[in-house]
Amino acid sequence: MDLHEYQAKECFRTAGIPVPPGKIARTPEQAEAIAMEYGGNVVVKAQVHSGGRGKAGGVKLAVDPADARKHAQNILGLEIKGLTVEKVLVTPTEEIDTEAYLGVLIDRSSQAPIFIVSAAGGIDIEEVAETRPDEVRRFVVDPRHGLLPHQAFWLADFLYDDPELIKQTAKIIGQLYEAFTNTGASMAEINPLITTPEGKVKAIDAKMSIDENELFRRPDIASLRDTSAEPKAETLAREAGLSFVKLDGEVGCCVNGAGLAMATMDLVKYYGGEPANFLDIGGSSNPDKVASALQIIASDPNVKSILFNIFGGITRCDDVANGIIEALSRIEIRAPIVIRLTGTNEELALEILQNAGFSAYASMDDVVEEAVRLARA
Amino acid sequence: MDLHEYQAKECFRTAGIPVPPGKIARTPEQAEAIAMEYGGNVVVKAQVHSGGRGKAGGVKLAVDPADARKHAQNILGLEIKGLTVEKVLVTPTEEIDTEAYLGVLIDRSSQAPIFIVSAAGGIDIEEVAETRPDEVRRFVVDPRHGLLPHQAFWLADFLYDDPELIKQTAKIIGQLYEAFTNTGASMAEINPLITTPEGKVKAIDAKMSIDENELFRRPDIASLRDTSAEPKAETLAREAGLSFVKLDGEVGCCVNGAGLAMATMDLVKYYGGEPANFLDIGGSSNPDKVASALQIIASDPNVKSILFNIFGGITRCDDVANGIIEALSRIEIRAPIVIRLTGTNEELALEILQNAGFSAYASMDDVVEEAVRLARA
Amino acid sequence: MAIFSSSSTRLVVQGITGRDGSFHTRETMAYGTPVVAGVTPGKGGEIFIGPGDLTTPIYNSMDQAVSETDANTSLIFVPPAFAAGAIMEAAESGVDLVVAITEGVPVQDMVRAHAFARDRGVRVLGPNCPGLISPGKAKIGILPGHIVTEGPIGLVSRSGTLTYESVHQLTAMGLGQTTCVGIGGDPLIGTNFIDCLSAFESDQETEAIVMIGEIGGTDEQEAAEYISGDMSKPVVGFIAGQTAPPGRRMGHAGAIISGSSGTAAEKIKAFEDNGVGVANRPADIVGLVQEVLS
Amino acid sequence: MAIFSSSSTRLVVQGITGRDGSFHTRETMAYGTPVVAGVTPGKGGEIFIGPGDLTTPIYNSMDQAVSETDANTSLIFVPPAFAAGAIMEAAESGVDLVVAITEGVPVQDMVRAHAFARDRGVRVLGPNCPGLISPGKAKIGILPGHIVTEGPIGLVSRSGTLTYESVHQLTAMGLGQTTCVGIGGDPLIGTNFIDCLSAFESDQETEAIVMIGEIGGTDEQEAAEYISGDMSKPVVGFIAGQTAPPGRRMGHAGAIISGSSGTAAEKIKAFEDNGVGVANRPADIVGLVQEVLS
Repeated sequence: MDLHEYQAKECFRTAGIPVPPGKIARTPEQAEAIAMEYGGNVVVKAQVHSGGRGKAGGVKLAVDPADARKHAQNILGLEIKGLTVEKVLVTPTEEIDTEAYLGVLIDRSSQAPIFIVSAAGGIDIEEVAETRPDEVRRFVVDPRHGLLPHQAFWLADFLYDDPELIKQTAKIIGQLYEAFTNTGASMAEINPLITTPEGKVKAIDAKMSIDENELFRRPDIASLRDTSAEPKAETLAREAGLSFVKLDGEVGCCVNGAGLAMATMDLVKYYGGEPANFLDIGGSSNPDKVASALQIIASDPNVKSILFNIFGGITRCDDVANGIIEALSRIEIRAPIVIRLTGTNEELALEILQNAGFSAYASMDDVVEEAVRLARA
Repeated sequence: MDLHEYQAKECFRTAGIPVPPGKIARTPEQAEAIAMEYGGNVVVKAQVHSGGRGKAGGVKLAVDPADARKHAQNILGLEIKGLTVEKVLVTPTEEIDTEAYLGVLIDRSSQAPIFIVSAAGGIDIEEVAETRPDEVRRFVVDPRHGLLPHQAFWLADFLYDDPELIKQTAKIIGQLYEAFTNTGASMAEINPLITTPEGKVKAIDAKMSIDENELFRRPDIASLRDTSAEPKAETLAREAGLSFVKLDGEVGCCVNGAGLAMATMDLVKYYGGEPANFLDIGGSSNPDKVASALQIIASDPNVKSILFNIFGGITRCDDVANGIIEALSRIEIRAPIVIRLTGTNEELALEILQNAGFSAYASMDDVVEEAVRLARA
Repeated sequence: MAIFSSSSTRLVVQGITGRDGSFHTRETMAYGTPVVAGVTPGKGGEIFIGPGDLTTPIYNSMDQAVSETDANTSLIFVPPAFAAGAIMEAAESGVDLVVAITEGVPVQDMVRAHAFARDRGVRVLGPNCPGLISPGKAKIGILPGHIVTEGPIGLVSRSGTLTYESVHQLTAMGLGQTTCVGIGGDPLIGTNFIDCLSAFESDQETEAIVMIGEIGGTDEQEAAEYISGDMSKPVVGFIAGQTAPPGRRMGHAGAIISGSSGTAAEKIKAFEDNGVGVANRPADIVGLVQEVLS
Repeated sequence: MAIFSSSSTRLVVQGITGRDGSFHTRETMAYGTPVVAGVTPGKGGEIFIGPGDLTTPIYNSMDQAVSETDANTSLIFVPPAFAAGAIMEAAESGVDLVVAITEGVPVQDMVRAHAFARDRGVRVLGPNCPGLISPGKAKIGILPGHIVTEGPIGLVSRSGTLTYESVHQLTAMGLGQTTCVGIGGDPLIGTNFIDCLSAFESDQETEAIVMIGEIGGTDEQEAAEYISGDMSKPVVGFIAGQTAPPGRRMGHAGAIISGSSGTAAEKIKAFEDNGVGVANRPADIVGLVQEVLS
């Protein structure tokens, strides 16, 4: 779960990291009032789960409160990579001497937290890593010993020469690690970490992703989820316990298992169609879940056909078939539905489906090909 | 630094360990009032840094407040292994089903915390370990991973069969480890850990030793030191930055270095004397420190002679000689003083001492023999 | 022969009395794998009733279970909050292999659990994996016994249902399996592709291997290099997620393209660059296998 | 020859600008041991002025110091609060030996630091130790250079001044030393008696060993068994603290009799039971050494 900049900054503040003050505005008037409070020179920043805010016009410097109001007016409601800006962060402008990058995330290959630091901050770190690898230092934390003070110092020492800046930064690195572990984050990033002409080190942007699997035991962090910042269908899917990702195609997919769901999407493409979504209903044959899935897929106006691809391993296919039939009896679906069910009790399932008037297929290729044909028809 | 039972119980409470209530009385009247508050059935327990309180009559059950008063009267002022009882803990009597032992300390050979548990509690664990080793389980904590929940469970499972008691005890084991690490303890012990007829697990006695080296960064714990519970000379020595242990002999010893100080005491014994103390003045030739050392030794009425044994390695012997002379010019010492100084600038030092009228020896054996002779004279 | 399991597998199930745990324990017992113990704290002394007249004793801890029954493999069904703890308990109990089925284990918990298991040299499979099955020999996990059959193919996959799909097709064409291993869909997994490939390479009965990857991470790329550098047996690959958008988690916590890294295209290219045949769709896997076997 | 040090020792001093650090660094340089670097965070770039015209560069971190100067041994004088951290920094920097002089390091800090150093296979001597000196070759620590002389005796001790006392007597009787090692008086020390005994056993120039123990712990008992089981060279022992009362810390944090364990009597008995000669008093050490050498 991604946090907004202002939420991540609050986590950083709790850990002691120096972060400039800031307040959230939902209207231009609020932005103006906040700018007034901060003396006029402020930055107005779109709060949206997407990179490239700056390029999209989502970050603007204001010289006075009226200017802040004007910028907020432009940014609120702006669409950035498909997401509408509902909130802006208004924060005093900082004088900047240097910009660095400081991040920590869970590294898959070392199975441990890894720090990434670079004196080339304020820009895309992946790009820096590719074009100027010498300017990036990586450090894997041994999870058995945690981040040790000298390791934080070594990393800080890679960024600056001034002992005073190194000292402040080593402390911030320790605090960032603390924020990372205390929130169950999978990623925490300060970009840029700035130095000011007065010799202070500060975090003026903040990004954090929290591991979804942590949220059950961290209600305070779970409550930070901003459902207004994601497609409505995804909110509904999560509430129904479904894995769902909205896409732009016309073939709705309802599959059990994440791997099979991805392979089904790929096969839609293989047969010349475009998948409308990723959806994993899990191992369940629960009609409520099937009904929610169907409703979510059908509510997408782009969807022209819907396919089920179910491989009954542990789950019995006849149970799933009954679940589908019952779900369809509850809700009305405009788009044609084609179903493939195979595995345990397959024959029984196909009989149930055919009796209910549905096309029923035994092969994944057949059902996908038919779904694409129907969508293109 | 040893904590009193009531202080250790406070640390345990902070960590969440179930500990019965209790209050400190310094007078029989206070003990009576506290007993009243707890309904009459209480235990009155001497708060003194010494084992074997029970055998020495320092722990008594009272059936009513008057009884508590009477017991407090007897216990307050009692001498237990040379220490006078100044305070008693008054705590409600608990009904006891079983008594177990639960302790954790720093293990020298594994260089890690080690848990020791036994279902045979309420008695000396060393004795249990010797006579019934099968009833004792040891578990070394891997400091890199900390104490893990299943390890606490395994230990608890060694103590009890009842799942409910195991669950409570596993939690207490985790909390004891937390109290141990959070206070920088070198030892934390619950003996006995009891079970009640209602199926509750509680700590009814508590012992903790805090690593002296931790105290500089834990002022809250350092403030728990009870100087009334130790010989006055030791308080003075600590304040003067000296390592000092009072003994019962008649030869006062003033030595630089702990190993040499012990060897000097042993040599006193070898020549037929008894050392009056262990005292390490460290590498310093600071006259203030030497003066404090002399004053502390001389204040012991048993002391019949005082010996200095100084090996100047890094320290220059002439510096030390000057320090001794200056210290002696400030305070008056009744007992005869003999001095051995060797090492760096030895000749210079011997000259300084002889000029000041002191016997000066180059050999450790000679000075000790003479000090013993003087003490026996 | 088979990998990570054999007829001497002696299974202990952690969380045997839970809904999933009890169901799959019965399936496992029915398949003929000896389940010598179950563990549920607080239920020690009870008896688990399996299919037919099979039963298995329940213990309070892995410590007891292993010392009483000489179990050598653990299968974990405990809830996410306690799963990492259960893996560490298993790793310390003396078993050689820990198979963690539980989905949704916090990733920072797994950082600790993997470090602990590594320190003890204990193999972990998963978490969030379907486990493994060696047809006719041992079933450790939730892969259904009736879709597999004995034969010369080793199969390793990050996905459960995609494994069913592929095994189903292999079995239908008469291509039986030595062992099918689901390594799991989480970002931090114990046993990885290379571990399995290397085991299959050493397994005398395995003649060819099917490897099913997906988007996220670089395990498939490293496996491709390993195949070309260290393996003599043929491998057929498949990668799911060609149409997955970047930055979105596709069900599995590990199935996510980070920035421009971990894409299906990248992985397919790694296979091709290292001479590994890649199936365009699941249905092509069988054909490629037949090709490499002939 | 010598143990744990040689003419190729390249020393870095952590805490070189402190009061004790700077004093002993000068002594060390004057003895001829190459001090190739100093470390004091925040003072990187400055130059440490040694005796004569000797100087050494100061770095901000051990990382830099070791990579710039190829130092292979670290000597630590930083204050107790930071000493464990300095040991871990040294252990990670690539040096082979870390000698920690600092007294008063919290024992729970040392639990962590020793675990960290063990994981990296780095030898730690101390903390709270005087270090070591190999007469004519290397001085790493605070043992005074003028009381030692070259010769065939290896000496290992838990105590500083008692080492002086013994070395002084050995030197006076013409018995020079290969290496004198002070392993330190703390309860948790890195290099212990057995490590030193085993190194002396392998050292070609060492002909006999003096081992000076004291009350507390069981290191001397284990060493006694090691001597009788694994050593060919003669060892003379001495134990301080025969008159120490139980339960009281005798200066050294490690010199404490716990219950009935760690007494001098116990240790002397262990020596005698294993055929190791024990001196009754320091003055008897030389005689016993002369005896075993003849």
